[in-house]
Amino acid sequence: MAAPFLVARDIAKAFGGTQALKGVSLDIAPGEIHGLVGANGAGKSTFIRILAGLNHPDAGRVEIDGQGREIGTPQRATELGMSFIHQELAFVPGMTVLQNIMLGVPKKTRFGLTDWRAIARDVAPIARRVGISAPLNAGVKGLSTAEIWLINICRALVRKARLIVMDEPTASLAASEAERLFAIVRDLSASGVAVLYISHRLDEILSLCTRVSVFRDGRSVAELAGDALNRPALVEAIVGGAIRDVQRAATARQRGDVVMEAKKLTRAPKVHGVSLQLHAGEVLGIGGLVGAGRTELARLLFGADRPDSGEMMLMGRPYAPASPAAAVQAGLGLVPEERRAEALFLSKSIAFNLGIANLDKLAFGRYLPLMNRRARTSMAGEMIRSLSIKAQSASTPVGRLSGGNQQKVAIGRWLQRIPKVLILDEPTRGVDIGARAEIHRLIRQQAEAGMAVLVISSEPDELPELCDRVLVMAEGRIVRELTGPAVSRKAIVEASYLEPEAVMEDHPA
Amino acid sequence: QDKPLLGIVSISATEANNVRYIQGATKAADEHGWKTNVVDAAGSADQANAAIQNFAQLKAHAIIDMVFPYSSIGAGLAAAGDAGIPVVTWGGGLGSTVAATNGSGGPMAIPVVDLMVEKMGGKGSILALTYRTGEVCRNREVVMDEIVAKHPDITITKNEVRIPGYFEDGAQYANAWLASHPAGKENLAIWGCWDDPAIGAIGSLRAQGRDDVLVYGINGNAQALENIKNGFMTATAWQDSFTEGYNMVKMLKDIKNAGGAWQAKAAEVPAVLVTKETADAFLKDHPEAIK
Amino acid sequence: MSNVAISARRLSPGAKAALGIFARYGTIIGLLAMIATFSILSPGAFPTVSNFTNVLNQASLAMIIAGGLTLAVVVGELDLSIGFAASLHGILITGLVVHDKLPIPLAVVIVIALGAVIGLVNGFIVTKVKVNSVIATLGVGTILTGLAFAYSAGVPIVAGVPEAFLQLSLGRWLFGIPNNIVAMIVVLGGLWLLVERTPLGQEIQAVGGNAVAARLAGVNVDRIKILGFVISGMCAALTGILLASRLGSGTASAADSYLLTAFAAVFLGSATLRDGEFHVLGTLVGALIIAFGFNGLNIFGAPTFSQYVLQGAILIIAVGMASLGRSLAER
Amino acid sequence: MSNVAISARRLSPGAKAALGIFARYGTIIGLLAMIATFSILSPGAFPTVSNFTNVLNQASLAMIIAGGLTLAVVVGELDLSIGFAASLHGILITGLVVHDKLPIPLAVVIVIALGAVIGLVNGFIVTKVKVNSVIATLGVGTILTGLAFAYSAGVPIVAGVPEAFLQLSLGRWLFGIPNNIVAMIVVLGGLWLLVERTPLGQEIQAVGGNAVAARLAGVNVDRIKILGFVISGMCAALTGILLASRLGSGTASAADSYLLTAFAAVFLGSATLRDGEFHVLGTLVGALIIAFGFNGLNIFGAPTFSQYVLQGAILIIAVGMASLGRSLAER
Ligand SMILES: Nc1ncnc2c1ncn2[C@@H]1O[C@H](COP(=O)(O)OP(=O)(O)OP(=O)(O)O)[C@@H](O)[C@H]1O
Ligand SMILES: Nc1ncnc2c1ncn2[C@@H]1O[C@H](COP(=O)(O)OP(=O)(O)OP(=O)(O)O)[C@@H](O)[C@H]1O
Ligand SMILES: [Mg+2]
Ligand SMILES: [Mg+2]
Repeated sequence: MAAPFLVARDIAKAFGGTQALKGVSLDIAPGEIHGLVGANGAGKSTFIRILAGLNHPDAGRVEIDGQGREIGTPQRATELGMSFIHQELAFVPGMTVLQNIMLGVPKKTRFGLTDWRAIARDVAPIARRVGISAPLNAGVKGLSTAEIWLINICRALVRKARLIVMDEPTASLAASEAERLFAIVRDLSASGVAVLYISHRLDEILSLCTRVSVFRDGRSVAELAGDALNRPALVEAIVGGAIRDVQRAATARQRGDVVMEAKKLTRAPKVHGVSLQLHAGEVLGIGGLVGAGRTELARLLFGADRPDSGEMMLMGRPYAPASPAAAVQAGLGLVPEERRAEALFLSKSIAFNLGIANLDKLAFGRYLPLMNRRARTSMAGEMIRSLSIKAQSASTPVGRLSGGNQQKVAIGRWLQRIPKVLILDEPTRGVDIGARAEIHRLIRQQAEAGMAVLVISSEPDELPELCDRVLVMAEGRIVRELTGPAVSRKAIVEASYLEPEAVMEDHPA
Repeated sequence: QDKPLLGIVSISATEANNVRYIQGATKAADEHGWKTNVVDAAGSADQANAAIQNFAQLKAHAIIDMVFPYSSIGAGLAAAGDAGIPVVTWGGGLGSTVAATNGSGGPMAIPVVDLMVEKMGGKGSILALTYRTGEVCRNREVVMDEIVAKHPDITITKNEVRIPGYFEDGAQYANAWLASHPAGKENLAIWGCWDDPAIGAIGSLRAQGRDDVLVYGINGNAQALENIKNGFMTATAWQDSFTEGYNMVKMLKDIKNAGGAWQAKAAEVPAVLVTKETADAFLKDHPEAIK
Repeated sequence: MSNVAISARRLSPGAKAALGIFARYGTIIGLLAMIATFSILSPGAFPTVSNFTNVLNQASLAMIIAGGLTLAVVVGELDLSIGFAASLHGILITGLVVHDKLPIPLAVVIVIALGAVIGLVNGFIVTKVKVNSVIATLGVGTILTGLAFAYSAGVPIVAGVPEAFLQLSLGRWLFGIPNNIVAMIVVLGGLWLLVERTPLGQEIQAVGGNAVAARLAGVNVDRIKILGFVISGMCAALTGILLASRLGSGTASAADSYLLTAFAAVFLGSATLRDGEFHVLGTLVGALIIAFGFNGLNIFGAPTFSQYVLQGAILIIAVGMASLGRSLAER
Repeated sequence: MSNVAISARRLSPGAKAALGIFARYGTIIGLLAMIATFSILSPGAFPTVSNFTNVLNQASLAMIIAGGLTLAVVVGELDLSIGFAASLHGILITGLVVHDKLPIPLAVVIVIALGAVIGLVNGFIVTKVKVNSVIATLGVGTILTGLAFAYSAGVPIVAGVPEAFLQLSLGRWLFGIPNNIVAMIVVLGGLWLLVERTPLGQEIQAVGGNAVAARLAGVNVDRIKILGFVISGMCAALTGILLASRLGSGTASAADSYLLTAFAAVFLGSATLRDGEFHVLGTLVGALIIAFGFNGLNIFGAPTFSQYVLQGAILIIAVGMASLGRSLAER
């Protein structure tokens, strides 16, 4: 193998009392696709942030091209030939696609002014190569997460980076988009660019990577390559033992009465005439491609947006929530898609974040409107245990948790409230395999206790694992309903590509 | 063409003394058959210049500048000069192209400071609340310095108040000064270069229950007169702003008539010293002073 | 600076813990250090019960208005109308008591209710008409100045202010504690309880922390923001009332300068205990730093110009200690 | 309100487009409507070339300082020191010209360099010591007030101001355009080019749009923020110089009140064209609204109290139109 581009040795890093990294080592050769896996909170993102110059290690050394380097700032990291696509996507909302691609990149000028025309000429082929379909001068505001990923990748290519680090790139991509990403990654590798690839999806890791490092509790515990690189070995290394496989409920359970119903719900331009029924005790999945309008649908059901037309019923009564507050009052809960922006109070404690939707349970009483802080702490403690949230205590600010653990807090809020209807938008995005099984188990448990659950997921395997019934959406319409044994990865993917016009008549869901 | 316009630019159209001057000016203007237009520059010299320029645009008959020193309305004076409009000042001094002035603050301070020094028996400590940015206040401070300099046994602590914020500043400076000047050791006095900071200080005195400190103000605004009646303030010099405003506008007619032949001049209205002893008599003569 | 950073990175855990203490308690340490310094510099006059009482008494009004402002900023908005509003309230209460001869308690209730209405208007313009709070409250403040002027024609209301009204602010409570201090403790204590210890307070904090997330968690964001403005308006009214009582008159623009003082206190406070978050306790500490700084410098008798310089320096140093401690400890 | 919302949802595309125009151009429409109203109310005096030149001339200084402030807020910080700084600069330039007899161009360069240094200090305290910009710039502003006082002992520098210095501000350029207007156009034009059309401007916008993203993309966020403060400081210096020339004297606190005017202009401007983003063009529109509002009300001769009320209302309505249009169009 060629001399490594990057070598990291015995990197350690503590935040306050938490020892995020206790000593990890890793090296990457030019052109290599190097996998990095580990449970939530294992320290992957922290390691990446150190390489990116965002955090400073307490100990250890980093070599690039065999030379010891101090990466003090993100600029330095860029100069050293590294480019990063961080777990929490970063872009400037007010800017265009092209401006975002060129963020922090030296630009061509004419008479001191930015020569956007020349820049666009240079960038256009690269943008085409990574598959950006939006016009370069369009604003990024309405773009999907996937497209923003592509913008970040495009930036790395424009910079001619020698190492591109991707922290959970497929967490928010649909299967087809993920496939295109894999093609780009292989392409990059072939042209000599090294890729450090972090993911919780082991299939991806196995098909892409030639070598995989495993972190556990802040240490490197394994480096697998060649024959040693297989699924059981990875799982073993990640969790330090075998894992209970997720079991699909063998028998279709009794489903209860219709709890919620939507009739011809429309909100231009994303949702068109969606009708659905949701029963007590069932887990209903909504599949489809990213951009199919599922998030928009969830927002309509939850009162976050108002429909142009159509009706909703809840428990047999007309239901037209004027706001999420009204929806929550009526018995709904929503775990939104973007946890940091839409669900969490990052500077506040775990207990605060869990308690915010359960305030009625936390008051001493109607006539003593003070908060029972002990109750809040103990409720939070329970949730931390039952979701195995990795945190020092219930008073740790949520912003300090790893991505997956943040997701667990966002879900835990509603598991504590036990609403009649719970809508989960991408519930296991960024969650490690162990925790994912745990979250699935909890969802099913709630359903068994009578809750009606609606799950949106872009991950092909998730809905078959979890759901009793699946509706597939395409271009804002429901194009297919799959029930019982018909629910499979293949059927969902197939239906996702249906032309809505063709199926509207014969599939009145 | 409708009635001739009298433009008035005030540093603070909500300040009591300004208001009385404006009332006097308006009365005289009514008698002339002029209409008045008041602009509040809210303490900003730049706004004052803008307002004077605006009046020049309007071809006003005459413009009164209230309290902004002639030195800080250069651009306004230039615009008015170009348009041939006379500008007079109240407390802004005589200079540049200013046609007339009154309300010069300095001399008003003399009787008050004399009384203060006399009551102190020539020794003790004074807290002086000053505001040097204002021409009027600065002149009064100079007057006080001259008089007090003759009494080496008097020590002065000077503190600058801010506008806005003079009540609060007066109170806080008084608090701090009182802490290091306990009762019963020496003769104490607080002097405000106008009434309001002194009134802020009175708040502190009363909150602390200190009645050993004599307080002096200048201007004789309604609040100060009320405090004198109640025994919280020892003396103030009542500036007859209403008459000043009235007389000034009366004189403006002469200025207009004289045209280029006018000789710039100061036309002061003497101030009246008011103390607890004279308060009742004074108020009988000038019931308007407290309305 | 980057040298500091590099050396701090290799700090021992002990040093990091010490820095952590600075991060949390930096402003409080600053306050105590300042008090200690002035006590040494002016041992006779500064560290006395009566001086401390006087400083607190004087600062109470600013603390009350700053406490109200804290609620507005906690919900993520600015309220620039408070100073102007307090000036109007001062004139109004004097007018109600002197001209309209209303009983004092009734007048107080009316004025505080008006404060709530002004807050409601601010809140409505911000949440429903969706005007940025800087412009909305500046606009409302300007309008209030006009109204104050219209009510009083610019002439202070002075004559015939009853002694009982003056006693609102000048009076003393049990153990001789001045009423102002009692009012301040009641108001700030109440606000602290509300924000930190009630379910409603959780919603208030949530709206300030992340309004989008709060909305999706079922919080009625607009209502909470309006509440923040209403409380801010009510506190401004109380400050206006107490100021009029202290001055014995209702004077236009008498309270305008509280705006800047309140802002300084609130933002100073945001560096206390929690990183960059606004909270009632922090505002209290901020207001104390400003009040004792002013008083101490004055008693020491520093010349005017150096008082300004030192006041500015105190602000920066008090926050700087906390912030530097935090960023070094967390690197 | 929710009724409005629901009905808006049923609006025809044409109505939506109209609302969209309001959203983008609301403040500009407001400005034009205001100018039209005053032209009707005071047909003789208001809508004349000389009055408009006059208004622009008056507003130029506020526009320059507001333009600088725009850069500070574009990078996501507040600069409360500008008014105090401009006051100091005014005293200083007068002192340099009158007492030290420096040639005027040299004095101007020195003072503008000092403005840059003050910006540097602000930027350093905010980015490196990590003090919140409200406190940092308020602290620095207070210190500057002290320095102004120390330099002049609070007494305005008046005597002996040379005519050439007065001509800086009073003079006229080609075609009789006042120098102030020329300076304003040059400064705002330059700032607009910088922010909107240069690579550096991209970084400036990125830092303001999402500082975290900019940092991750390798933009030196601290340097850009410092740059914003430096430009803000330099514009404050220029305003201070022109003000001293206009007043014909160096006076402590003469420019303090620009702070509020500049803020109003900048925040008004943020509702222009782009939703809630700060930009140079918007600030220009905001400053024009304020200047024409003041002038029009003056010329119309509205009573003092109603001038306040109307000024406040103009602020709210100008932004309110844009904001309501936007939220209805986007529902
Ligand atoms: N700023 C911080 N302050 C305190 N603790 C932190 C901070 N950042 C990370 N941590 C802690 O460091 C540990 C490692 O977190 P990291 O984000 O690196 O995990 P990860 O492997 O990326 O997890 P995930 O798969 O969930 O993204 C976690 O326990 C986390 O709580
Ligand atoms: N109200 C909104 N404001 C901003 N962005 C939104 C909003 N609603 C949806 N989006 C974003 O627009 C993109 C497309 O959303 P849409 O609801 O159409 O697709 P989806 O089927 O929910 O896709 P996904 O698989 O990402 O959930 C998503 O990235 C989503 O985050
Ligand atoms: Mg991570
Ligand atoms: Mg979605």
